[in-house]
Amino acid sequence: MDLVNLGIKSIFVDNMIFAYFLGMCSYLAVSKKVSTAIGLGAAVVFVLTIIVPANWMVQQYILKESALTWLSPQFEGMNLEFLQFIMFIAIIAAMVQLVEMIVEKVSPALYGTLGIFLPLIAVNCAILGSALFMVQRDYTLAEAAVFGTSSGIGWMLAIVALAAIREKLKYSNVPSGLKGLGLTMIITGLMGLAFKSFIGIAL
Amino acid sequence: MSTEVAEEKVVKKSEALFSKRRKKLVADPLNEDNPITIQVLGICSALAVTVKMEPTIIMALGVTFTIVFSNLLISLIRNFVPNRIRIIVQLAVVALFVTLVSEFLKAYNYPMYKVLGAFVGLIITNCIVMGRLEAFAMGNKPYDSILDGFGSGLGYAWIILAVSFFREFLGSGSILNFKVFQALGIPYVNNGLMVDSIGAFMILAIIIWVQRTKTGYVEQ
Amino acid sequence: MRQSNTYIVIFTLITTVFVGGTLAVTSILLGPQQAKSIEYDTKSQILSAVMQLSDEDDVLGIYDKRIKSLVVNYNGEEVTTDSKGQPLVAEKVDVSKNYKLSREERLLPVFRYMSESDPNKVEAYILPVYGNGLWDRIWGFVALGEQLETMKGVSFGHKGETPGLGARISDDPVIAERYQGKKIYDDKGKLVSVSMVKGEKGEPLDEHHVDGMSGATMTGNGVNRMLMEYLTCYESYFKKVKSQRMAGL
Amino acid sequence: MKLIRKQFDSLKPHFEKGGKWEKFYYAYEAFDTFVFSPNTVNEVKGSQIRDAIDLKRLMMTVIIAMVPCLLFGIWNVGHQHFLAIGNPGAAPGDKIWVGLVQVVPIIIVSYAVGLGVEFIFATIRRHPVNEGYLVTGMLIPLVMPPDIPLWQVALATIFAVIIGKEAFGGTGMNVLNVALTARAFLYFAYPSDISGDVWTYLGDATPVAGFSGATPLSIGAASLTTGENVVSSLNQFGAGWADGIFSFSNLFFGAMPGCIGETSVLMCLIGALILIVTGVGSWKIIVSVFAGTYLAGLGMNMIGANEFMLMPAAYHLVIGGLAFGAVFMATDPVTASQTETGKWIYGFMIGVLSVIIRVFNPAYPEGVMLAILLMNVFAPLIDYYVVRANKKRRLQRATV
Amino acid sequence: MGKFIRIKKGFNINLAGKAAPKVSSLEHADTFAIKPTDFNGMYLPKVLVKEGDTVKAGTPIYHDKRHSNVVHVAPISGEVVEVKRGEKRKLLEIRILADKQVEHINFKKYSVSEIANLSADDAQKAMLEAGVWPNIIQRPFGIIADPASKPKAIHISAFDTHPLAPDYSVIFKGQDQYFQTGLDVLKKFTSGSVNVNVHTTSEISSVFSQAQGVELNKFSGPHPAGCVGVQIHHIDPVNKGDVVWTVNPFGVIQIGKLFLNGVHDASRTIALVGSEVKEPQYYKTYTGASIKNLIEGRLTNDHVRIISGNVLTGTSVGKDGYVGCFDNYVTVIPEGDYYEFLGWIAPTAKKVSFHRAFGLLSFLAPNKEHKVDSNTHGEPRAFVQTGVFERVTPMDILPTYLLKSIMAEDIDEMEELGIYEVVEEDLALCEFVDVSKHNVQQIVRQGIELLQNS
Repeated sequence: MDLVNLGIKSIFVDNMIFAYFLGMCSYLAVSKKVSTAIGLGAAVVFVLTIIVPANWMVQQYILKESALTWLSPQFEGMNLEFLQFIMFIAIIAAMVQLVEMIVEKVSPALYGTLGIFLPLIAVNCAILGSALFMVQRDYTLAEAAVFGTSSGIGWMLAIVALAAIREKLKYSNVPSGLKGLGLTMIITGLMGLAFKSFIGIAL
Repeated sequence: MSTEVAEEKVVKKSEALFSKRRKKLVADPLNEDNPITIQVLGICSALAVTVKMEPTIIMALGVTFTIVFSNLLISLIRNFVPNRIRIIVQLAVVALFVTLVSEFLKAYNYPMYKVLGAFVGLIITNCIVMGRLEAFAMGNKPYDSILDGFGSGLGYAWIILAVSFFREFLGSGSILNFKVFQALGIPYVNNGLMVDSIGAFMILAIIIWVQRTKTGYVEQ
Repeated sequence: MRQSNTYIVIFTLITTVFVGGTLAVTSILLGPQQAKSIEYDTKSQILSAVMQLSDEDDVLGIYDKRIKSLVVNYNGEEVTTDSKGQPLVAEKVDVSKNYKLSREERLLPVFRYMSESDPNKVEAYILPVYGNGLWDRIWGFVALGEQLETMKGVSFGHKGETPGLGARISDDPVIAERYQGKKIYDDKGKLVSVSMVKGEKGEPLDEHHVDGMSGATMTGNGVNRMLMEYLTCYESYFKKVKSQRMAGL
Repeated sequence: MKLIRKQFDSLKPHFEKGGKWEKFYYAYEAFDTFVFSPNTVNEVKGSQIRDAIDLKRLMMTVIIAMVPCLLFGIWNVGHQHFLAIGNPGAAPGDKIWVGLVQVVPIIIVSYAVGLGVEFIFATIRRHPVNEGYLVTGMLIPLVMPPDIPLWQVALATIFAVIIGKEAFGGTGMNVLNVALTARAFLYFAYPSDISGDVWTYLGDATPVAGFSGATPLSIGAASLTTGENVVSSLNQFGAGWADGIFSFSNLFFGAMPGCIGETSVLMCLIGALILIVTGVGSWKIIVSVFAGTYLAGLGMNMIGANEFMLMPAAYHLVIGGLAFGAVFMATDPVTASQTETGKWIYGFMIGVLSVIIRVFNPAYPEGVMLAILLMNVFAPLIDYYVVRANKKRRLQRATV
Repeated sequence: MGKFIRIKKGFNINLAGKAAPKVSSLEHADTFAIKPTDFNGMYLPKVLVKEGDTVKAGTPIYHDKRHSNVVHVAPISGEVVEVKRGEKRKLLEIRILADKQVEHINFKKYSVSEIANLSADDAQKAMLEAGVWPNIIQRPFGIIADPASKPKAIHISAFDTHPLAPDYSVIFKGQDQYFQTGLDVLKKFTSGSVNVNVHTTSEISSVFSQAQGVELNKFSGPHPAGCVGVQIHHIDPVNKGDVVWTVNPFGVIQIGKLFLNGVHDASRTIALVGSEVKEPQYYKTYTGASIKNLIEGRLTNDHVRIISGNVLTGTSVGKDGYVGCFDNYVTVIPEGDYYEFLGWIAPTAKKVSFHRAFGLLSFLAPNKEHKVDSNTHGEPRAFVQTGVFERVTPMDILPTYLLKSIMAEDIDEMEELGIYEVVEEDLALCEFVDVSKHNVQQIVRQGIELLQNS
């Protein structure tokens, strides 16, 4: 039940976009068409599902204070947390590369839809952000897995809804200074307003 | 190859320390080519930390520091970086400087370190930094890269400072934690929306609106 | 040349060593200062429950002089070592982690605020509290008077309460003031804690209630739950202290 | 009439191209077309006749549908005032007077500020003043608490019109319902003035002993902590000063505290009747919102984990602003789903989400407003899939 | 066996001034005109005659530069008096001063058995030569059929549901034999079916009901049931890449007459209808008749709009204009160039409306005949989707989305949303009911042209 709760919370309440503004660059850039938004969104869900637990392992068994005791007791008290950023980002980059290669081999069809988005993802702050939040919030492995997937779903939901709105707005006469980024900001803000309805929901 | 280098040297000799071109490197990102409002980069952290001005200043300094030094380092080693792994090398360099920022912050301003939390780490994925490395530092000389990084950093800084000014002023009735309205004796009801993330979107959108109307930039 | 595998591997190795080395050195150099910062932060939070701190104050000095800390368990017994046999330091006990455990298993730090004139006389007991507000976690420190009957002061913190409503628990000094002097035991000696009422009337209330925050009943309820829970946890310790004091007299 | 027309005709050249007030043409146009239907005729090719309807008349129909709610609301504000100060027997005239004094300024501020912004934008951006605000300007007061500070009404209106509408290019383009944007703005910007005990106008008077400004929704939410039966709490509420104020029949009739215009389900249903008969409001949306709410209510009953969940489903239909939201907010043609299939999904989801937010989110007992906003956000996505289904049908047909 | 299709969505606009079933002959008109503007997708008409030339009925007058084999011919004999051009020298009309007695060019005559054995190529050649080919309109696009195209079916709408439309059993009375011959010829061009679509609610004229060798489909319901696009959608929709042909009954009959009589016969019965006509009725004349001749002394007042065709899709031609070549009637309504005090709110039962919004009471008396003028009743506004377009479009098409995609010039989207299935007239009702007063038909044509030129 707690996991379900965490999932719903990560999708709607602690939404990567509306609550933490993470992954905004690709969110703003790749939200002009619903079909591409779905592609990118799916890629983010996919990658987050793999990477958050992977980074959890790294944090738990390498970086954390006294984490390396499983190798030898003499590492007791050793703290490698200063390597956290670099390790996480390296793992994300490597994983994305790996995922890209595996997907290309295993399912060319899936690669067709996700492939072009995967390189974009390495620098998507939502990914690194999720990894860092996972550490900050002290999740267990199961929680980390749920958190990763549902953060991705929340992000996907946001970008797909935004894309649908932007497709609808193709036809409108927006003030020229607001075209593109400005209006997208406003829409995102207003979407955030609507998403607030979920804040505080506890099942 | 060698002739090219020679030519470059000639240009370098004749160029002043603050030549027009170099001033432009710094000045352009402030307005006409602003990383946030025009290039649509680095929005993530621009929004998340801007509730109050104080953390925003720290963030702006952190980002500027990171861009300048990563630009410098990458520019120094640009001729040695294998093309295939250049992105990961760039990431590593950025991560290095971000970790430095984070460690220093933890040591000398712990309360801010707590406030900024994960967002210091997220400077790594701030697209401005990566963008400048890829677009500028990989192909330019160290000194120019520093200037370019400095310009981008400032362009980023003034936007997020403006956002945080309005958010703190309207949302908490204060400037740099100084309660303005209270001091003036004016009754002011804080606007809760400004403290919320929504306020950040709105303020940034309005800044973009005003700024783009002034510069006449229209996105297609 | 630059694209050959050997070159790439060597380049990667050099980069890794350089980056890792730099970071390791920095980390070692900054380590002590970081530890000090964290210590300063924790201690000023603890002290803020009983005194208004300003930037000029020598927090660490005051703390060293005035605070004597210990860790107790649910039964009120002092605990000196953790499960692995390591010595326990009250300041290092992570309240949020203990919150996840059952009440009986929690480690409960107590920070005794000693009198300035008599270093052996306890002026206040400062206890950490932790719980959930409306949106996210809330925490704080409660200072009880030497008789362990009245509240001397509170300081709260929160992660995401509604600005202007629930967030007032930390932003609005008036809220903390309301708790001062309130009693946690009723006439029959039963622990009733101090609760915040619904609605803000602006009128003084009886000694077990404080005025509420308009529009933030849910946060108020969270604070009430948090106080009640932690006071209950410490109740055995209170009894013990009281009985020792009786015996001492 | 001819005299007025002459005045307009003599002024017109000044506003037309080359005239001295050329800039203000659209402001002039707004006034002119307000007083006189224009003399424009159809083009040479194409439809030579046009339906007698225009946007103004369409909007007028919606406003007329809101009139019962407004009138009842004015009386109710006064009625609640006298109930709360212990004088329920006050003359109806007095009640209406108190109501008028409270409500009319809000309406004036809403229209003056909103239309002001519209005119400024029309002048700067050189587009016609749109009639959309006629409805929005009336909706905003109806969803406000009776003692909302006027400056907040003004601020919310400015925010909603600029950010919620003009930024998108004006009427017909906005994504979120403008009136709801105004209310949500206040809800998050100045929460203390639009939540809690603000639903009864007290003025300077001291309330009668036992008075409580609670609403049925807050009683429902409170049951989560107290564990009391919601229906019996509702029935007992108001004992001594307003007996049976939350009985089912009175919840339906609407003589209870709440937003100015949204307390009475009965009046909303009259409005719904007007909208449905005239075809201006989509009956599909209205019906599906009610259906969604009721079914979700039944579902909650079946889970029955707490007292609020156990509240009979029919109560969900009469408490809070559900009826008002379903009839006047959800049906906004601009922000609702625009495909016919989409409307069913859209309405149904509003109903379901309203109940979910009410029951599961203790912070926002008024779930309808947020549910509609949320579905406003997702309406384009629903439409996207409905349209795609249409495209798919066409494509499949071709390959068969 | 034909289909029976019930159309539910739509709206019949009940206007005053229906034609009485009385056919009078008209005094012979002075001038006739043929207008390239009657045809969509005309690229660049090249005139083949000069002012002063004498022509016979059937003499080629012009052809489109892109399709030089599709000639447009004179409907009557006489002297070319004016080649009228508009802006940018756009060819508007070619006026012919008519002889008292029409002289025909004689083309080859065929017997019934000859027709049966005629090859499609020969038939096509004869039709092109005699200028009856432009009767064949191709979907998509609603342009003159490309002689090289192979239609998957041919559709003939044998009824007209537009407001004040004439009764086909009056105007095509006694043409059974020609109609049948026309069908026999058309059948040669397609491997698919030839559909003749009739309306069930009125009595079907024997001209159509006796037709042999075709699919006879029955439709019921309000306008736009009579629009051939709607009928095609329900019988056998046009998909991307498909071509179908549509011919109106007059065209079929003209083709029949060519083969049986060997002449280009442009004689036809047209109706003069509308609230401003003293005695609405039918008149015998030729294609391209002048309006002046038709209305002289037959109108109740002067301040009118004269429309060649119907009030939904027609063209305002003015008193000096000419009847369009596809139009079987001329509608005269009051011109609406007046201001109305508080016209947007005053309750009225006089104005006709599909809506029942506040004060629009016309729905109370559905059988009342209304007098409607050309006022727009409102100003153009941004699109507000009230869902009303869908209620007057009896096709599985989302008109609002289609129109928006056209306005955004998104060709892929237009294709997917069914632009191939519509021409202006199919969505004309949308234009009528639109509260935002858009020129829907213009938008549709823009979209089609965009598609053609892409």
